[in-house]
Amino acid sequence: MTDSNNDSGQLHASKAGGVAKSVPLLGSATEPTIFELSSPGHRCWSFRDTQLPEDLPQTAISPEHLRKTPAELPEVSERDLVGHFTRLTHRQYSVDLGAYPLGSCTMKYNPKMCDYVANISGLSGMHPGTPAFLSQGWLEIMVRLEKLLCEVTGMAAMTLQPAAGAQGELTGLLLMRAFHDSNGESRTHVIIPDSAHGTNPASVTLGGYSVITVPTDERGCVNVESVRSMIGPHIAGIMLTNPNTLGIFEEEIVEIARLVHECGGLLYYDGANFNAIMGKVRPGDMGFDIVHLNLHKTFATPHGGGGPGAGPVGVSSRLVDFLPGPRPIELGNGANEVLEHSNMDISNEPVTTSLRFDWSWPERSIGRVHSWHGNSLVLARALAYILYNGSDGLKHVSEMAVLNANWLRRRLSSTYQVAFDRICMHELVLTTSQQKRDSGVKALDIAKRLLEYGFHAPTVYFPLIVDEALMIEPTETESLETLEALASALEAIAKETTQPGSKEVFQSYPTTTPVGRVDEALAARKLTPTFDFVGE
Amino acid sequence: MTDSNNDSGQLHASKAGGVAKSVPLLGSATEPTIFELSSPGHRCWSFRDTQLPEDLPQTAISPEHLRKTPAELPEVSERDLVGHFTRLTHRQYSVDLGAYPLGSCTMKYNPKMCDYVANISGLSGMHPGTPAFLSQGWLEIMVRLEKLLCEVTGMAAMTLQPAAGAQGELTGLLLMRAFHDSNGESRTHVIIPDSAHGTNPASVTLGGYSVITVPTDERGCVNVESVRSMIGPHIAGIMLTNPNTLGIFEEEIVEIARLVHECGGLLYYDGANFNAIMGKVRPGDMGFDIVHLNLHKTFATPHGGGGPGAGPVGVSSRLVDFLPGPRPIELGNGANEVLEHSNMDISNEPVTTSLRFDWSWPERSIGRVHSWHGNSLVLARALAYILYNGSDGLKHVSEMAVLNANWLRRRLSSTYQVAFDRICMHELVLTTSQQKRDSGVKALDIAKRLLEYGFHAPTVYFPLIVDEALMIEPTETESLETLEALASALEAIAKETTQPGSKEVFQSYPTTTPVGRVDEALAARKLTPTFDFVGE
Amino acid sequence: MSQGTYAPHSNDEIAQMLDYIGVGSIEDLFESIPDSVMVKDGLNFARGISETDVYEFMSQLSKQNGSTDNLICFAGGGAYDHDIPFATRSLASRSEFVTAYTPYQPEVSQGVLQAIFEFQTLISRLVELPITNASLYDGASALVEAVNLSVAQTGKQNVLISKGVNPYWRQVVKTFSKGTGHNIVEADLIRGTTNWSQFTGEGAESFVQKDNEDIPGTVVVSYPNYFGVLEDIDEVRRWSKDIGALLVVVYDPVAMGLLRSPGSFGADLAVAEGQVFGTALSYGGPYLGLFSCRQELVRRLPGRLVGRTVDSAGKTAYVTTLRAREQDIRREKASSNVCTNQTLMAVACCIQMSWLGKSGLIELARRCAIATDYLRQKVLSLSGVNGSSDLDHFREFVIELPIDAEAVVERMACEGFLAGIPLGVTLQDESYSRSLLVSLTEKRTRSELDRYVETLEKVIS
Amino acid sequence: MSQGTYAPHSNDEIAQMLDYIGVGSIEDLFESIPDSVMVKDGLNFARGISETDVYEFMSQLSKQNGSTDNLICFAGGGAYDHDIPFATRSLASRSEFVTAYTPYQPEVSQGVLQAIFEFQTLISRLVELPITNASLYDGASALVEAVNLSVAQTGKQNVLISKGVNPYWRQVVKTFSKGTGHNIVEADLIRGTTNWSQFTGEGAESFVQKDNEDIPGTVVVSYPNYFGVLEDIDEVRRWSKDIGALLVVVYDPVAMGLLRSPGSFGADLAVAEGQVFGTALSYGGPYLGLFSCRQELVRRLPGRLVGRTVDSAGKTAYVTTLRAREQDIRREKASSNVCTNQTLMAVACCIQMSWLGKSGLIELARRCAIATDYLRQKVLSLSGVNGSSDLDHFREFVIELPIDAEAVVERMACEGFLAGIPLGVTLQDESYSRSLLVSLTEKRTRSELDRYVETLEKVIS
Ligand SMILES: Cc1ncc(COP(=O)(O)O)c(C=O)c1O
Ligand SMILES: Cc1ncc(COP(=O)(O)O)c(C=O)c1O
Repeated sequence: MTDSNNDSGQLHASKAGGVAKSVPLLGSATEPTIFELSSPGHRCWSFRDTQLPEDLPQTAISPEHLRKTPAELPEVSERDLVGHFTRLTHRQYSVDLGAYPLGSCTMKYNPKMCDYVANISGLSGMHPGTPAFLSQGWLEIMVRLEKLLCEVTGMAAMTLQPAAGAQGELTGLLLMRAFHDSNGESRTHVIIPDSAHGTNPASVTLGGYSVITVPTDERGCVNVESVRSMIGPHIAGIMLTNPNTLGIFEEEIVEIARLVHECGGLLYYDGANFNAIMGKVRPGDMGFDIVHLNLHKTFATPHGGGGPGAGPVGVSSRLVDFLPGPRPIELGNGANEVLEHSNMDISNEPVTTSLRFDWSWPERSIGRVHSWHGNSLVLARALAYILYNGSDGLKHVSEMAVLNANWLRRRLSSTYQVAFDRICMHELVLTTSQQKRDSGVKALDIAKRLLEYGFHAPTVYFPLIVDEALMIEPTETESLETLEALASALEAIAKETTQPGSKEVFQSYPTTTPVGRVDEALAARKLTPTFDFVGE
Repeated sequence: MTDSNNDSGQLHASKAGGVAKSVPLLGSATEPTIFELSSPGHRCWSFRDTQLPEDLPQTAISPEHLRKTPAELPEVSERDLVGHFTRLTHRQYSVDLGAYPLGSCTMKYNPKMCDYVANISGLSGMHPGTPAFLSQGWLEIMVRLEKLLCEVTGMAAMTLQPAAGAQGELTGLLLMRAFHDSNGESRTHVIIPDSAHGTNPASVTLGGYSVITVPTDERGCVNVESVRSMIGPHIAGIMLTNPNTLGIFEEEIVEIARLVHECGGLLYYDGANFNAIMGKVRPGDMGFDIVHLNLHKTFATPHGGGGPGAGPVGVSSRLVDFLPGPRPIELGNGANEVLEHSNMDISNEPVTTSLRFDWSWPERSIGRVHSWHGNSLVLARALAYILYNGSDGLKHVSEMAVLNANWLRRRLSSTYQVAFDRICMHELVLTTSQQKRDSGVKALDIAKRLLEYGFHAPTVYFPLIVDEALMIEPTETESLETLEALASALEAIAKETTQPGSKEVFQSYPTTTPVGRVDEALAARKLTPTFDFVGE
Repeated sequence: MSQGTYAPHSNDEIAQMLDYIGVGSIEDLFESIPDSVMVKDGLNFARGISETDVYEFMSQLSKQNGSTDNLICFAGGGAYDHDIPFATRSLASRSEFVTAYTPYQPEVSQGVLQAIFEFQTLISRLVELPITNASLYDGASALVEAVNLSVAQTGKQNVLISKGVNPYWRQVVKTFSKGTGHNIVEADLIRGTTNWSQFTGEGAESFVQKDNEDIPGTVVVSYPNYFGVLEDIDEVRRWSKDIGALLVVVYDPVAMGLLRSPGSFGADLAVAEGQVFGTALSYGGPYLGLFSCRQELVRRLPGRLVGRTVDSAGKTAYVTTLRAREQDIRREKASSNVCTNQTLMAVACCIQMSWLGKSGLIELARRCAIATDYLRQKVLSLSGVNGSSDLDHFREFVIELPIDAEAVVERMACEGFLAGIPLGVTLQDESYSRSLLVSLTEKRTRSELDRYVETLEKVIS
Repeated sequence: MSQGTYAPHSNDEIAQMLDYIGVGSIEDLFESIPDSVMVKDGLNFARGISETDVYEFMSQLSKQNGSTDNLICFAGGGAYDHDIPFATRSLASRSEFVTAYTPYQPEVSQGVLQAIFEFQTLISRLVELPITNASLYDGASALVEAVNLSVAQTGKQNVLISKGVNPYWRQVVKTFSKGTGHNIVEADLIRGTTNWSQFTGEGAESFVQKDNEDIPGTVVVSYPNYFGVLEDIDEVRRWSKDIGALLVVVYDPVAMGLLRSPGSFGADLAVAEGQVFGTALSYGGPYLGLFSCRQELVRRLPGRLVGRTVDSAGKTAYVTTLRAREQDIRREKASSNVCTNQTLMAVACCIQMSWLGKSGLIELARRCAIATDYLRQKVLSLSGVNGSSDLDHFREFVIELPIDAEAVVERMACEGFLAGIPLGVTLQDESYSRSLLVSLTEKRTRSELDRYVETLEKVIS
């Protein structure tokens, strides 16, 4: 037999684009990077025949501007490109493969219909600089969405510009600042519960405020007495998530609102948990002045491996003038026209120069917060999702989300300790500190083991105030049958932790995944953020 | 800890739609069937609001026609539907995941562009009964494709109706029959090489002819002397695949054609191996009278897990009148107009009643062979593929397909025995009979082992005349790097067969796949062709 | 190729490979082709263009078509404008389904195999017959295979087919019978239903004499028939059983949400066009031939069959089975020559039927029936339009127009409707030149139906 | 919901679950909400409709838009009409990429993690800076983060920005500076290039006095600038280094196929809008903020960073790293509040850049430049149209029209062109009311360019 490596013209096997060894279907080797698949002279590209000159005239660009060494992009054939990225998708868990009960993330099933909406060429093929008279369809989408979101939240108006929740938060805080400024006040502090998501304090800082942390009481709610003791003329406002990150509704919200408003502060609503309360209660009615929504959570934009999202910010009437500009508006008298009319009431006229919708700048706008108009295609998805569900459907969504969480809470409460064991909203927080005490098995280990049972893990170690937290959000799209399977898995795992030696065994999990437990410490210590740069 | 199965309201875990345990990413449990995921009252469907009456009038359909018990289709939510079928895709190998060197199947990379072409709504949304004046675009696609395929094959005309290769074969044989009938001859036999694909003899029978088998000579070609001895007035024709299923070009084709024609027979060309010879040699020029092409092989329609395909049949001028009808034709003088003009020469006029293309029935047509006009979207894909490659590109495709096969042949010839070791065309046939003799490891075992190396297996045990055949067709879209990896894998496997006990070890392969070696005997013995019907 | 092909090779690699093979040039690899027949000056058409240009070109061509983008579709006759939900489209287009081959290696093909197994189950439940194959090319080819199987089983060459069966399918059956030698006899219609009495009635003794060798071994009937009419299948089953013939029922899969199944009539074989479940109109293909039969016939089943089994560890697995029937093994003695089929459409059908589910299928059929009833009442009330009013219909019906049906279709097209199928064309029968076959699906709204009627009134007056 | 939601529960199941939980009704689950604020009569908008109806509605709305379906696009200004090849579309829309969350569990998220790692590498190679994060929202937010980082690093609140930077991005920087308190100073242009001399020249002593606390710690320049002009970045780097400022270069990723990279100029930070690689115009979003920097700045990097590491068996694996910077750990002390980013666009960008490859990127840039040169020569030769002819441009340029640019855009739209960006609008500056920014991509053909010129001539005369 010939030794193949001594044979002529051989190349390194890792370069082979057609080997599917890394696909879990066939085992799980390492998938080479696209750079390792590169081979000189291979290519995918073809460009249309423009009939323009072949060469760039010497005069067009002076030599001193020309790049000396071309960027070393990989050279692969289309076949190898497709193979590589398809294989990567087989190394990736996703909602479409199974349950993804990450608390605080609302990983619900996202309708395929919305993907098709986002692909309508008359939407996706629109340059954002197109004048209003040629963008009436897009403006109508935005105006309709704004009105619907205002109705759902109980706010007076909304900006659709922020690209995600965190950007919404910061936009909201700048609105808060603008409001106080306009009253000639310079308030300095914003109250945040200790259970808050990390983006809240970070946004407060970027908004130029200092954070005051209010503790959570024994019922899992903001301690109202603490709030009472904190308020004063230096308080710009309070930021609350309601239901909060423990999955518990802030029962004292009316009193809190009273207190904060009394001292001249504003209430900010972090809408990341909005999936729990649609059609049941509205932030505006609770007294919130500023609200952001995460369309990529509640309004079913798939999370895309980390984004994109959209974080519209709604405000009460006294803040409308400060909203970012430009804002899409409906011209003419009927301000609520698009909302009142049936969904099907659209003009079928061809593109015309007559304006029904236009852009306008709020009088005292804080300015622009996005390169263009926001994450428009995410907005279109959200509108489609709301139209499909309707007012009744959105309420049903929240009811089922809450039902699912409570079923799981009841079921798991005999196996794990529920951090605050009372009726919860759309998510629940367990603590595995008992397990840790008894066996040394940590929340993280339990999460890793759950992967082997066929589920994505819940959120771990958040909220920070719960020791060994497992934060579970089933969402409304998981069936009772799936909850049952998830609960059984968690119960089986709890039992496993009681076996002798479980600590070590659990640290070896997961083993059935494409890679085993990942060395995060090494990643930071020997930073290797690109294929070229090998940290030491 | 509660025993979860004693808890109230529990359902069987296999019903859970959100568990991804069956996905190789997390291990490889059994994926429940969609029927097991069904739960009463779950559903996906929503239908548009038609504003029509809610109820079907009693008078509309008499009670005796009404179904008594509804068909038990599964009841699942859209989330569970998507989960299930997405998980199934993770249990499926495909070209997009890696090399698929199945001999005789031409599993090349299929451009995504063609998927998008097939999705153009003006093509996919066309009712096939639309009159010609409203189908000018489709007719033009068909006429253009026919002309291009005629040019590539050297034939006078082509029917695009046959839905696959086998249907093309039978259509071709009926054309053969119609031709002889029209000459008042009733010939009875068709010659087929012993290396032929199974569809050839089956089609001959269905065409009402008897098969005469001609043996392959020591060079891997049809034995011309045998052909000479077989011909006579009873011979309707000969069916050849060229290059044949051994991957070898029938060098004596000119002589064979002379012989068959001399006795009044016709030559049929099985174009399944057409990928080897585009732009190099044309069946028409070799003397073939009837040719079928497998568009799903050479012209890059993805194979869809087993279909669809398209098997257009081209004929020489003396057979044109017998073609199936109706045929798309170009009206007016310039019969070759669409071919001669540049590709971009299309009228941009709106739909009009002026006809440039129409349907016509050949004078002595054998009749219709398809419900409508053939697998139209496959035809559109093929046209797109040909336009992209162009005349020069198609030739390059064949050259690279042949280059790849010969590289593999050269490389593997020192490890395995090549059935006929001479320059091959687009595929090569190995025999592992040596390995079997030495170790008891069979071709099938080697194929299974190759799966674990990250490749789909080659075709095994075909052609039938080669003992322990491994038939490898790399296609032009695999890179040298991939060939290298494939060859290395096959070499490593050959080495493994020499280990003691290899026979048993190999019988246990594959183990890294979602299921292990499948019990085919049991499947036949205890036939279970549906979820409901359990054979004994 | 002025732009490129999908072959990856760089020039250096080509040179290196030729060298390794031991030949001097690419041409050397083609040496075995006789010089006399080699292509000399290249193929005579344009060089390659970019993907963008190709797509643009095909889009331009598509704009020469009257598709559902611009015509509201009332045409049927075997192909129907049903909605394809986004979930179905999205799942059926996943590249593992699209770019897999026939599942020859079951260990890495469980995805397609299980989907086909589920497809077989769904269709068997639909028709109430235990065996369903993995698909055939289209409705017509399914019918051809049913006839072939039946003739092989009964040994009787005579095949009696109702003219209520789709005329194109009957043409296809006749085309292929030229090879097999089957004798196809067609039974005429009277007022929309098959006139079997020409064969079974008084003056047609042959059918009651069981030993007459002209007795057909196969009877084919359509339910609903091509004209949307629901014939009396019980009756056909009765006498066809008497003469020892196998009964082939052509059915509409959508109708199965409301109407009796072939199995419930005692059919031996049931065939259909499966396009209605998840496949686009596609100008006629690729479609999906559905084929089901009684268990006794399984050894003659055409095409592939997936069965459930276990793997070496006893885990559930799926595999193609009873392969000994097939052409690759049985060769000239095979019951059929089918190899490539329409698996991807079968997968789409499986997804679509699961999307519909038990209640959705019923609702779908109801909606087709309601729309049909609504339109039929309205259209038949137009002066000058006639049609049978006493027959049961499902989803389609024929109207007799005061003028040529083709002309009506042309004029209606200008108003944005594909008005139906002019029967003079499909039946190739002048006497039908004023007959139009009108079809309905769940997609048609009341306002579309009302506008259809208004427009028709205008067009024929 | 008259039709349904995506929640699967049957009524029976709901009852069973409530029972199990131990409550009497759904309402009981919402008891903790004070009655006084509960929604009483339901939300005030329509009930649900079917998927088909929703899609139809959205399609109808889309037809009120002038998209690339009906207007040939010459608009740019930060968003460009590049082709997105089918392979990129197909791969980037695979549901595992689309429906995954942020890769919190690396063991089952290697697909996204590796794609981001490759993305980071590609962008770093493009700009010649070693660190690239996993994406930010858009070009503007990337610039904001660069400014924030730079100010935090230098401790200097003054930020000097060229007015050659996209005006919308500058607006966004100013908006967010209201929270951070950064002092944004803008440098005017003279004839298309930044007039730095107002700060660095003779009359602006402050800049040479290194101890002056007004010295900006951050200088931002765009290459090419908003007007398509290639400014002298070497010069900016020279004096900005002298004053100890960090240099932020805003670049056009496509230009990197032809032009010098930020890294080659010695930039500390480089930011861009990544839409040009694989993301549709999308009416402005979701887009892709590209952010790169020198290694020394990595501990202040905003957003996520993926690093390579190994798993427990030593196998290569990828994971998000240096997480201690991020808001979820560092909270109010975090360098940035970014959480959700634009990963899916980063994946698309990764695929698209791999599709282009080394030679394709160069070719793409060349084609943009050739088209720009061709059109610019032609347009500037029209009588009444003016523009600078002595500056180097890449892919866009400004023309001065004899009439209002907005009016020209309106008229050109009637002829099927989106003629460009009227600068009076984007710069909110009357003096630019007759200026039009015209942009080119590889998609524009000669015949489109020729027709553009003809039409413009007609429209302005
Ligand atoms: C409670 C809460 N607030 C804010 C956010 C931030 O939203 P985004 O990730 O869209 O910036 C999140 C997201 O995880 C969240 O869970
Ligand atoms: C040599 C040969 N002939 C004919 C066929 C039949 O073609 P089809 O499968 O399209 O019916 C095949 C397909 O595998 C083949 O390889």
